[in-house]
Amino acid sequence: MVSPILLIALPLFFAFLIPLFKGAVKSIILILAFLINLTISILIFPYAIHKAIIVKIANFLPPVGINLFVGPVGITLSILISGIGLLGAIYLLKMEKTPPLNRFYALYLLMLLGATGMSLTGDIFNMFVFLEITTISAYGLTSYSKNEIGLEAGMKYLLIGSLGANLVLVGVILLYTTTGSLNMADIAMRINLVPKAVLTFAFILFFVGFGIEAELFPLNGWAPDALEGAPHSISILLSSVISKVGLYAFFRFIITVMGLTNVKDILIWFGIATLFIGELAALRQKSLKRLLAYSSIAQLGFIFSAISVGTSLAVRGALFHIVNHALLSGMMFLIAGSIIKDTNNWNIESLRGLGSKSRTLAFAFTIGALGTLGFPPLNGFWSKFMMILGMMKGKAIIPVYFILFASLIEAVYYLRLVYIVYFSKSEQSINRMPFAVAFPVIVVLILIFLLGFFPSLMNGMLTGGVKDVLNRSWYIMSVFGG
Amino acid sequence: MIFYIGSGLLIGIGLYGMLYKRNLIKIIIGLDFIETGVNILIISLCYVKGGTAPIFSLPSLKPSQMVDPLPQALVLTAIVIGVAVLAMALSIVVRIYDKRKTMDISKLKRLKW
Amino acid sequence: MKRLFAILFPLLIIIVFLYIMKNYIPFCVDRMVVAKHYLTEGLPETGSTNIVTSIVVLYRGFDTLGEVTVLFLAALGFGAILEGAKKKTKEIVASPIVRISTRYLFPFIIMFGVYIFLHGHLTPGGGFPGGVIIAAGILLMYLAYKDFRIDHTKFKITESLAGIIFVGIGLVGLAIYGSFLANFLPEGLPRQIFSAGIIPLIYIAIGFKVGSELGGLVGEGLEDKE
Amino acid sequence: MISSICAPSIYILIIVLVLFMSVGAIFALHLRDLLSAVIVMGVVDLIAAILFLILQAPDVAITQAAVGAGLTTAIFVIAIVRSTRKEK
Repeated sequence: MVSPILLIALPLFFAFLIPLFKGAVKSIILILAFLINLTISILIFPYAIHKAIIVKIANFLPPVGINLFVGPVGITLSILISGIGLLGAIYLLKMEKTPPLNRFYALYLLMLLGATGMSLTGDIFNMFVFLEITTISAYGLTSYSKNEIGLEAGMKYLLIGSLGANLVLVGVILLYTTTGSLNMADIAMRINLVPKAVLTFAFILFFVGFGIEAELFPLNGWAPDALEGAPHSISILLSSVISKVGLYAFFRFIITVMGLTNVKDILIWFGIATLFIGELAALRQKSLKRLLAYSSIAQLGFIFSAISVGTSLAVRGALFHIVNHALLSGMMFLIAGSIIKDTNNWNIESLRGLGSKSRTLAFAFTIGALGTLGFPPLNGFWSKFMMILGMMKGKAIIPVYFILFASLIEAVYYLRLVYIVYFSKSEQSINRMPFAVAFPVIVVLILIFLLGFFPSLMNGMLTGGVKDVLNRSWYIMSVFGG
Repeated sequence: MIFYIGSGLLIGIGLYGMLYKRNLIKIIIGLDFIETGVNILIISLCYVKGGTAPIFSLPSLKPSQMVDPLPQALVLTAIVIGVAVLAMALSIVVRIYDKRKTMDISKLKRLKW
Repeated sequence: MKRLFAILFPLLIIIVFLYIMKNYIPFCVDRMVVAKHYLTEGLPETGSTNIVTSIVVLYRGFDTLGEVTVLFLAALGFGAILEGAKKKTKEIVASPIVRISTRYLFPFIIMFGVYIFLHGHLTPGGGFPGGVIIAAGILLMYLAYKDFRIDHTKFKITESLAGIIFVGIGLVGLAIYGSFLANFLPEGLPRQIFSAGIIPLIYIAIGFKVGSELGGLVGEGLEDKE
Repeated sequence: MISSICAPSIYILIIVLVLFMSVGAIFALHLRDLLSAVIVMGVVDLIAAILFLILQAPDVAITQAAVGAGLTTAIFVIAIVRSTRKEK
């Protein structure tokens, strides 16, 4: 079996190499890096979903050295990151023209490297370092298009994000001084040593710090701007992958490391608020990318409240929805990006006449909208169904009503978009669909239908993933029990 | 305790700067103060009464007399990360000034808060 | 109103924070658990006199790799965002005193930087401050001589090579001991320059990387562009 | 090397340094001239380096002096040279 450390070491190696090259070589290196990562992740996947792989670094055992925890959720996120990264890279090779491109590619690779690191690490300070790698490259990439909207969005993201990262650092150091360790499993074992007041304070710090990354309601002011202002290829990744990794880090800290179960009721309502306000804001939007951004935030709120409920069925659905939403929202942003590029119109009116001009794109857009809404038999249906059922089992009935009502709002604006796609005429011409758009869209469509018709494909990963998220003693045993 | 107060003051002043000031450079100066304050906090947490620096420069030094070395290693990382964030922020500020000829956030649509 | 909020809100946070620190995490108390291991075993296990260095490079070397990456990112992003920005208009004119003293100081500054990162495992300091001191020397040259230019291509190559060497050392450890960044060289005698296994190698790589990276960053910031 | 931070003379020094640091920080935020503000910020970071030295962290002190105080100030100055010195 290959060592999972290569998932982080090799992209780093390639990222150091990319700035040296001009021309086609740098694109080949970028694609190669993602292909290698995808292959390694898939090779490791069957082992990791049954028994977490602990990788020690620098030959020191966990509490002394840093270790990687390659569990079911971590490896799934890693596959998602490298897969969507690969599709995004194919898209951006053709679509992104602003110089200096070699720096752009290196930043792109490093952002996804940071996300992989966040999902695999087993050490709280290391998590902070990878969080900074991810976010600093995201700030740079968001403002990369160097127009007003991108620069201002990048600045806003930077100010809020780095404030949050500092709060995370204070939280990390509070946990370190009270437990004397930085290893997640070690802290989880000794969390009883932490005084209640310090634990509450650290919880607030982590809530704010990671809540910013996970786009939680009062803290997500940066997200619509950043998703709108970033280059199209970056919006895809910010919405589909980076936010999921933030969510993962949040629950890794709250559930596994700090073992907080009594804050569940508060967290559910934060999730519901994120969902509801996201949907309401999306209803009013005229800008296509902004609408998709709010819709993506709302879905994150849904996932958030489902994990907060904490029944195994709800978590199962949430993990499934993480995969589904990564595919769906990535595809929607990709289509939106290519349409905006063709029509040079940021408004939702740019969708007019898409149905008659490009059937594939129109079909893919419809599938994306219906999948996000949760129409059977698309993949979104199964995950949403599981989440709602799980929440009802967890005695969270009132939130379920809110969710159903929010889905109604969601249906209104998504069906309006589909209506615009098929039933309104326009004179704008859409160019022939280039390979860079067609290939990712078709791959994602195949995956969506595959997961929609055969949701049982995910069973192994979901069963392992529920254990990974909810079972603290399993986590501790995996790290220390040999 | 005086170190806690010092770091708390620095963090508070930095927060005040980030919340109240309108000039982008001033806001980033506030961010720098927060980072420095957090670093002072971390280092003061690792101090042990009567401890020496964790360097065995003389064979006579005993491990039991030393301060906690781990937070010092963390702060080394945190300082460098802080500089990286500031460099990124300032490059964006220069570009914003290029485009808009202003660094006042109340004149920038998306940065208003 | 806004100002009142901006004063009261941080004040509230500080008071809560100080209250918690005062009551639950008192100052001057030995709270080490894992850190005890570094202090007692650090010297025999790694051969580094400076325990902070042994933690930075070996025990938590992965963090340092991340730290190097963050700085690399910052240099990349700084250049990428500034590319195509307008020319700067102001000129800095240095006095003859600055120019002449810089000419003689420059080699010593570079030498001092190299000294700092070579002795990282023996004395305070290490790759990062050493590299920054080298970059400071380059900054001084820029300030003193208006038409001083560095060769950006060579700096970039140095930077990338140093980064690749760091990852490469880690991969050699993976190949020999099956663990990334493992120390594959002998620890040697304490308080000697040739000791502490891979620590000096990694610090040399970091020193070169940081120096060339930040030198390039300063150059990109100060040079006039079209 | 400073032996103990509990000795009265050192304690007074620390109080003076913390006071200077806080006043300097407020001062830096209120100066109209951005270049002066940045220089004062560099001084505050340098005082932090002295505090690190008092707390027996020479490694951190060197890094803070070189990276935190020196390099940060240099990057700020570059940004100000390329934009404007005035706050308004």
